[in-house]
Amino acid sequence: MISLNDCDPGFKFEVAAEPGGAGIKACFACAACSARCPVAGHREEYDPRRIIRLTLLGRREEVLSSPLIWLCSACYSCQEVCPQQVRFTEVLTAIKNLAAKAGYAPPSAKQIAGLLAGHGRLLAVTEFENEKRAELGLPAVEERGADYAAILGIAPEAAEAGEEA
Amino acid sequence: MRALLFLGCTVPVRNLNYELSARKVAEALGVELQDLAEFGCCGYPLKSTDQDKALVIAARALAQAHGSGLPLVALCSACAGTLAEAEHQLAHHGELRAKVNQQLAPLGLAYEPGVKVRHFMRFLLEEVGLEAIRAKVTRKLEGFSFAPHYGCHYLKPSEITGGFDDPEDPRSLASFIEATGAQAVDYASMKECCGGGVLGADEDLASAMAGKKLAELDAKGVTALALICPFCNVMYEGQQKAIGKKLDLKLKVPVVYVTQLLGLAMGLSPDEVGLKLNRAKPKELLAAFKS
Amino acid sequence: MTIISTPVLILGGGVAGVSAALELARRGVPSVLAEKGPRLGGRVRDFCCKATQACVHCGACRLGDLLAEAAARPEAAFRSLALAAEAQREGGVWQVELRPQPDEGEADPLAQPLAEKTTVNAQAVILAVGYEPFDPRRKTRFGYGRVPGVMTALELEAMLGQGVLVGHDGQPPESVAFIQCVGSRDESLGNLYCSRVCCGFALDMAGLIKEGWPETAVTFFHMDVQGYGPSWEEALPHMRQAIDFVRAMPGEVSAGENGPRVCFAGPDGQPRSREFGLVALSQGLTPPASAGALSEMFGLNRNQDGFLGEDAALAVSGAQGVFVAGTAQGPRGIVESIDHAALAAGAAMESLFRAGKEAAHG
Amino acid sequence: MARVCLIWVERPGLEGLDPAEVAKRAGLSLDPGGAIPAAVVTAPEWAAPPAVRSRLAGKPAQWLDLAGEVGGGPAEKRLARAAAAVARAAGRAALGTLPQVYTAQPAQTVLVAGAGLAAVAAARQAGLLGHPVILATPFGRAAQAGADDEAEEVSLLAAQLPAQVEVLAEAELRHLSGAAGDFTAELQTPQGAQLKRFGAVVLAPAGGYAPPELGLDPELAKPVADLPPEGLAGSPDKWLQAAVIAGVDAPATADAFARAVEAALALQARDFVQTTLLFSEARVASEGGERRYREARQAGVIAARVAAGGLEVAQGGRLLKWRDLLLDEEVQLRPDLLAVAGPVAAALPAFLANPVLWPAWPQLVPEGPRFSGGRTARSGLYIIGALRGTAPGRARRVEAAAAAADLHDRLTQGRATPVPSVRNTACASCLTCVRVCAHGVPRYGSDAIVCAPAACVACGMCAAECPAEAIAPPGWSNPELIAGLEAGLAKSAGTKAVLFACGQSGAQAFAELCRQGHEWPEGLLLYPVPCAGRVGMQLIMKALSSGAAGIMVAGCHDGNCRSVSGNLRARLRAGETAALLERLGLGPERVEFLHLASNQPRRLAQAVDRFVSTLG
Repeated sequence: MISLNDCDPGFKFEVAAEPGGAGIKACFACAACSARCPVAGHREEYDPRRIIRLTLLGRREEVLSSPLIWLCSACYSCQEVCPQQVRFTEVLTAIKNLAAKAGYAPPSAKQIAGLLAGHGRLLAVTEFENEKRAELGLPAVEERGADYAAILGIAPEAAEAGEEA
Repeated sequence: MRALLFLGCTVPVRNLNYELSARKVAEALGVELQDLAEFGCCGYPLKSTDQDKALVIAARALAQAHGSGLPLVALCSACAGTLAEAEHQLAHHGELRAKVNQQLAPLGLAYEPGVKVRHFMRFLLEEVGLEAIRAKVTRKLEGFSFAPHYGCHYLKPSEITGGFDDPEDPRSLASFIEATGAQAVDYASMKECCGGGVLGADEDLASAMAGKKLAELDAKGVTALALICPFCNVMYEGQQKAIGKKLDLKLKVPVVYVTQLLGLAMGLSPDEVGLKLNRAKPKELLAAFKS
Repeated sequence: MTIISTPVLILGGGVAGVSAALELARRGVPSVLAEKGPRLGGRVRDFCCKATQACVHCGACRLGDLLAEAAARPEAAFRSLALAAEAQREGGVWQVELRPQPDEGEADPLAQPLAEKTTVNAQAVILAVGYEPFDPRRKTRFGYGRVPGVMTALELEAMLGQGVLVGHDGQPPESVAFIQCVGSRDESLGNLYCSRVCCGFALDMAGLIKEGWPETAVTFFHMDVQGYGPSWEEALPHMRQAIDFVRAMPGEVSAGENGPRVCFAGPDGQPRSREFGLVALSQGLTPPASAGALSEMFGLNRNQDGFLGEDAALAVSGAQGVFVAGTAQGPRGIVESIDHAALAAGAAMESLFRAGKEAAHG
Repeated sequence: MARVCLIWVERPGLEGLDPAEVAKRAGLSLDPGGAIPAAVVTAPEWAAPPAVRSRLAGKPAQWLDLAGEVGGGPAEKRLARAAAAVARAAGRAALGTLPQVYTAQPAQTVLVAGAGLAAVAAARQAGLLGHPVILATPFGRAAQAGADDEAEEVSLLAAQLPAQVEVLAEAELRHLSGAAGDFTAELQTPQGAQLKRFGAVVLAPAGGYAPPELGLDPELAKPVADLPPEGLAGSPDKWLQAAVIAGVDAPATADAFARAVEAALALQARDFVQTTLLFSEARVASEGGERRYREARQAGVIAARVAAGGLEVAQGGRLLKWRDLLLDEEVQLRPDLLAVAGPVAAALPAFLANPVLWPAWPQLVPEGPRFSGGRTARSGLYIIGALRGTAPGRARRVEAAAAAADLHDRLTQGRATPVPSVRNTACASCLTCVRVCAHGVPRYGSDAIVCAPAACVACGMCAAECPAEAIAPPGWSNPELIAGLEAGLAKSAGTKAVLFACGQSGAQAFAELCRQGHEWPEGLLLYPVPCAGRVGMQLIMKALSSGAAGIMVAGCHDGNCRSVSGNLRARLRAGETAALLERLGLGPERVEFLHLASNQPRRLAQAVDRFVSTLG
């Protein structure tokens, strides 16, 4: 039983205020997104329309704490078929950002900032890689972690620590 | 014709065959690829937790690219998509631009609109053209059949990609394949997502998603699955064995990059297009080009 | 170059145009109607009767009455193969240049083909140029033109009008699906309006199918069933028993082994797919192809949906003596279009009356 | 009997037919020119040259759309068909014609009883068309409107009423009888009651909204037009919860839904108010409806779809429960504000509720495609606006404009409105005609049947049903029809069959097939009738006794008869005749009724072919 009186009417506005979140309120529940969602095809409990609905009703905690929101593969299928231009892939990014702020991001997502701050990339480039590249006549690749650490506001040492964690 | 090459995270480390073949094909087609030296991550991986920072990261690359005055091309669909989207957003929203530039200032960078970002394949399609490519084909890949995998960010969101190919009825990769003289296979799961995006969050789910296409193509029997994105490659090539195990299937779907096919057709040797580095080996192709 | 003078010039010879001519005749006002094609009757000519046990009030049969009355009314003159190419207003009179169109040899006994370039001097003009069916190719995902067995609702109508029903394999289909709102209620296309008639149109056709081919299963993919008159509300519960109402917009129609495969979300939100022998796309009504040209020619605004006539009261106020009748103004059914022409005719008559009074006082 | 000549007017479809040969076969002489006693013309009156029309003025002339009757096939066959059709028409022309006798001139004054946009617009249009108009409004002035109209728009229109419109303030229509050209209305005003004669009557009573019956406490639940004061708002800690109900038991009308959406938007616009819009179908089929629905969602309105009948109302609406169809979960809401949208409605005038004097609503205001634009079955009576459930705004203007033109046409085009002739010597005053006429044409005067002068549509149902052959629209009496039938059948060859075809459906479909060159079975005699309802048992029996092996009656589909029940009556009579034939051992399959629309020529062709082939 959901009591609308206990829901958070501001939640949908909060999501809409995030970059990419503006379309959420336009949804008229036609279900085209759910029809095309490849994740829904493999995960019974995953349904884009359901996430939108819960958001619109103002089930803030339920949505932000749900592990389901991290299952989106960002394939943009829902976004392409939506007749109301909800742009659900982007909406869900907005929701995930809010969830991350609220501390709900899964571990794999949390590591990324550390990796970027450390290497400027997801995969480290060592001499080994550059040797291999050189064998094939490819130019060497440099790591630019410092730039990323500066943008992310993470000190390089903290980045290393994060990576190890 | 010149373009600035953005390699991203995965290609220069894990997909050297892709990089190699793309560079060779560009050369053969008279496209001079200049490397964006300071490149790193495009920002995409950070989007789900902090898209503001992701945008700054993308803006960094765009700011670095701007000075060259060259169009920016990426081999990775996610990079191309992320950078194109960032360019689109920043070019259209002054306020956002100001905010981002504030954060770029300490790096001595400033974003300015005007970088045309495209996936490498789209660049070939639009700037070189199929006619010119066909004209360079010296060795027709007749008798081979390839299943194109368009992936997601190469085509979508079409608002950003501008609809150069219809995401619902994509033709561009098939037309590349056909240009080599090979057969482009139409198959039911062609538009399916590889699942790479959720590999970190839920490996079973990612495997199930990629497995669908692999299972269909395994049953169908094609020379190879033809890709244009290193992320998709992680799933279809890198994870193929693991997926087979998980789904209890004996999957044997060879995987190639479309650029490798173009290279072979243009007379490059299997080594020149890095065919040796393919792990899910296109055996028929290797056999044919042995000599 | 011929010059004709008439109080009212009507552009378009579909039900709205012919009705406007008749409505003017009923008011004793002569008019000239110019139809660009060879025949009167417009799109309604291709519509079939959808009565099963009883009349379903589609109004398609009214065309017969209208044309019969039109023939008998000396006040209305009908010109076919006449395209309005230019217009200018001078001294309160519209000078509209009509150009003859190539004759394809389908002459209408009621209309006289335009022989040469003709200038019509008219005090008022009624635009009744109809609508353009949405081109479903713009919704690639529904497979029109690519997937065998996918057709437009209008194509299905034409087929049913011939008493035929064949699906993807040339055989009577075991199942038929209707997909509603193709091109309507769609912000991504900029068509942010309901086309109003398609629910009734599709379900009437579904009724015809159930009557003629009772074994055929019919599925109706929709978002909201729109109203269609009081008896419609009474009929809906019965339709819900005979027809499978699925409240979901399909995500895609692709070629399946046994006909077009429709993928859609079930009530649980899970994607599923089903194959049908035939899929009919209920394409929406879009503004007439000539809307842009006409709005420029006659200095007439278009409403936010692109149809002719911005102000809701336009048919009365009639800026510059130009009025709009029927679907050119917005989506509406056959009977609604016929009646809407009465409003345009009444307003045109009023403008003549006003002009007459002003002339008398001036 | 007058000698009948054939006047040949060449028309598309008559090519290759030799007029002399047709005349000869039909037993007529070809037009010798000059004065003639009676004629059959091979074209409808409007298509004949003016010279022919003026020559025949006042003469018994049968205008025959021969091209719509012959069809295709070999020349010999077409000749035979043409001859039979001409003979049929000649049979009637030979009887001569009665001069039209008008018992009364149609009254020209129009009564518009009502208020608001529809009433004012109708009065204005009728006035502009030159009719004296009395606008009888229940209010003190014409500009006043019901709750469902836009007051400003009504004022604007009321200010432009032409001089011919007389406004009768605080007036009530107490009683109404009659039909087009001859209505009698009793109007009650502060000055007293007055009885007046009108040519046409437009009913457009002021409307309001009918809230749905949901057991809501009127203290809490207000109509959508009556929202709480602007200042009412919630706070960041305590949002106010508002609910707007738009058709949850049965789907709302597009108009009611649009108004509900407007109300939801208005409520949502206030600070810290969360509005939930409850509905079973989003009825966006109104101009701008979809746009506003989207606007409301964008503003933050929660769109809650409730299965029809699925809203549980407790405590007079202070607790609402329903199942969210998307989540498949129970949802409940305790609204602080509750607004309800209902369809527009107006009170039925008391006189219409009298079942002795007026037919029941569905018979008076049939919901068919022929009764739009304010038309009712009763000729000259128009019901528009809220009483008909018409949405406010443009739709009402449409009705007003259509009604005004129709009444003008009816009251002024004498040629289009024949007055039935009544043979008082034969009339038994049994009132059958009064009962069967859907248009209200005949009524019982002080000692005889009298007919309203502008009301008849010549459906002929009175003639078909009159047991004394005392009444018929001009040209459609039994002797005339039978003369044609006999003459036509006499000239038909082979197995003879008669197709009685309704002018609204069967005859149009037949003509269309002829234009397509359809080849009709030999021996089929088409008999166009104004309405299938004209075909009574007597006519069918007469056709059989005159040599026809089978009779088919092609009338409109159920619910599409211009005279409401002519088709049903015809089907009933055909059925009765068939039953009688069965009892006589003659085979019931000889008589058949076919439901048809004018645009179903193929259906007609197939039915006729099948029918004729079974006659052997």
